[in-house]
Amino acid sequence: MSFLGRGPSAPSGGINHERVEMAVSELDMITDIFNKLVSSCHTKCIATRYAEGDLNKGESVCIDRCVGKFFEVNKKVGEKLQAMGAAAGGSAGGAFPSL
Amino acid sequence: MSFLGRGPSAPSGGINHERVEMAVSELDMITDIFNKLVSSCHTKCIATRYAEGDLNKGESVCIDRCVGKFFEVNKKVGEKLQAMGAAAGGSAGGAFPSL
Amino acid sequence: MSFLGRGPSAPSGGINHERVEMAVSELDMITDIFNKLVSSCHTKCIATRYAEGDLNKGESVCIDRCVGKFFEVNKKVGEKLQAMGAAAGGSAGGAFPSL
Amino acid sequence: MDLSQMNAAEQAHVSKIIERKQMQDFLRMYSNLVDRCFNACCNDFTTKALTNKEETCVMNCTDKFLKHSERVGARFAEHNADAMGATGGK
Amino acid sequence: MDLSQMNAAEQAHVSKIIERKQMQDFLRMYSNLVDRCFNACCNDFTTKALTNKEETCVMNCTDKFLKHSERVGARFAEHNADAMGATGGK
Amino acid sequence: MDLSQMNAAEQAHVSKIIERKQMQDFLRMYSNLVDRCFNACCNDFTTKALTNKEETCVMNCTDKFLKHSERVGARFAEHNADAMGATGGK
Repeated sequence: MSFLGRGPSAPSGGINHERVEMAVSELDMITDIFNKLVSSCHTKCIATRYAEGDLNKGESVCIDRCVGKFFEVNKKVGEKLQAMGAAAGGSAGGAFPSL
Repeated sequence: MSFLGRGPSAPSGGINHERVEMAVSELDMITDIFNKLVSSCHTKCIATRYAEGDLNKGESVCIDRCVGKFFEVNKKVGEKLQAMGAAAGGSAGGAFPSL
Repeated sequence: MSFLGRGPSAPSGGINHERVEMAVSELDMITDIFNKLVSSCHTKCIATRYAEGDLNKGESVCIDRCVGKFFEVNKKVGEKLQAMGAAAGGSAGGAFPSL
Repeated sequence: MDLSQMNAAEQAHVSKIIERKQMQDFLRMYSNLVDRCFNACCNDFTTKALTNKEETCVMNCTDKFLKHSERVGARFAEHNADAMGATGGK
Repeated sequence: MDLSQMNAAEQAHVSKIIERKQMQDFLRMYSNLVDRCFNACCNDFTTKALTNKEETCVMNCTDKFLKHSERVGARFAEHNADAMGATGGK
Repeated sequence: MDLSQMNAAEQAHVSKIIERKQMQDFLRMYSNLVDRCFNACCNDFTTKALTNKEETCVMNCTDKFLKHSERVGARFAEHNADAMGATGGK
């Protein structure tokens, strides 16, 4: 899932701090998305009576489809934002207040 | 919205790290407040059927009033905390555990 | 609440950055747990009509028991994770995606 | 934010931090948007693929969320300017 | 937290970090408080200004939340001290 | 993540950051787990101590949450790999 482009220049010896920062931002976002996915699919698929500790068949199937649909939604939203010229680095259509 | 006081001394050349940190903390809080505002007003004003992509008249009016009331609440709460001597830098009346 | 082990070596003069980082991580987790506790017990114990500003008797008793049970749950979950060899530093049984 | 009381070095430093934070805010907004629209639109897991109805819902949800954020942002900036003015620009 | 196993330089460094975090925690508590009381008390957007009823609700909500946090904090500290004692002060 | 376009120094630096973040993620997962199972299982505060029923619920909740996270993680990795493949490994 390469949400962000890489920096163009590639110095051979030292550390390109901007590139490292980009990688860390990407990592943070993937972690954030994963945590939201875990939480959303838990709400949608797991019964909260907790009569047993194992996932039953229905819950397992639901999880697989939940993750699949989440990725589809992620793709659709990403394409829409990109089409709006609002993707990585651009302004989000004035969605954020100027500080 | 100047939630935090500024540092008193103003060095001419280098960077006063405390002052920069204060500014960054203020920025973080404004961003945090803005994100909560977006989320709260979305819950209060936007119908989740998503039959169309535009804001209708009722939703638009609701958003304007929602933001207005949020700022009023922010002001009231701020004044109350200040009156309690709990504002920026002071102890929150023992609200946080000593670690 | 010592969730994390301490580093073994103790240098006398300089700063052991790993040890400081561990302490900061522990502090962050305790703060995080405390904030969740405040929020969960508020939901469970405080009536949201807000007819008065003081805690009534029922709310006060509920808060005390809420915190007590939360600590019991924290202990049970901690023991279970430790028994699963998933505690601090170990892999959480594949719970996180490899990035 | 009022950076006018800072010297040039401090302003440059803060600007750089703000720039980085804006990128992070954008990414967080993005993941919130995906999560919000997924939660509002996808509630049927008897099908594997996104249905047409779900896709339309996601597109409208995205559109509406951005317009919502934009409107909240505009009102926020106005109220913020008022609040600044009331305290003498500080 | 138990800082006793750290040397002086480390303790000073951690103390400074804790101080900064307490400021950030206070600010987060503040914005949570505003958001919580706004959500509990303001549900009618047919009026533009805060009604008296809403204002009273917000004041009580703020009061109660601070007293709630204080009580949770006191119990938290007690249980924490017990837990520390049980593991031999480590 | 694709680190292949980085030089050795950058890769080492990022690896160290990832390691630290994994520790923080584990701790956050832990506190989320406690909070989630407490909220789902403890709703009766007429008793002081955890009841047997509550304890069983907490144990099952912990078990199930870990298995859930593991399954989501496995599917996430697969979809991620597909998405990477589709964009030519970048």
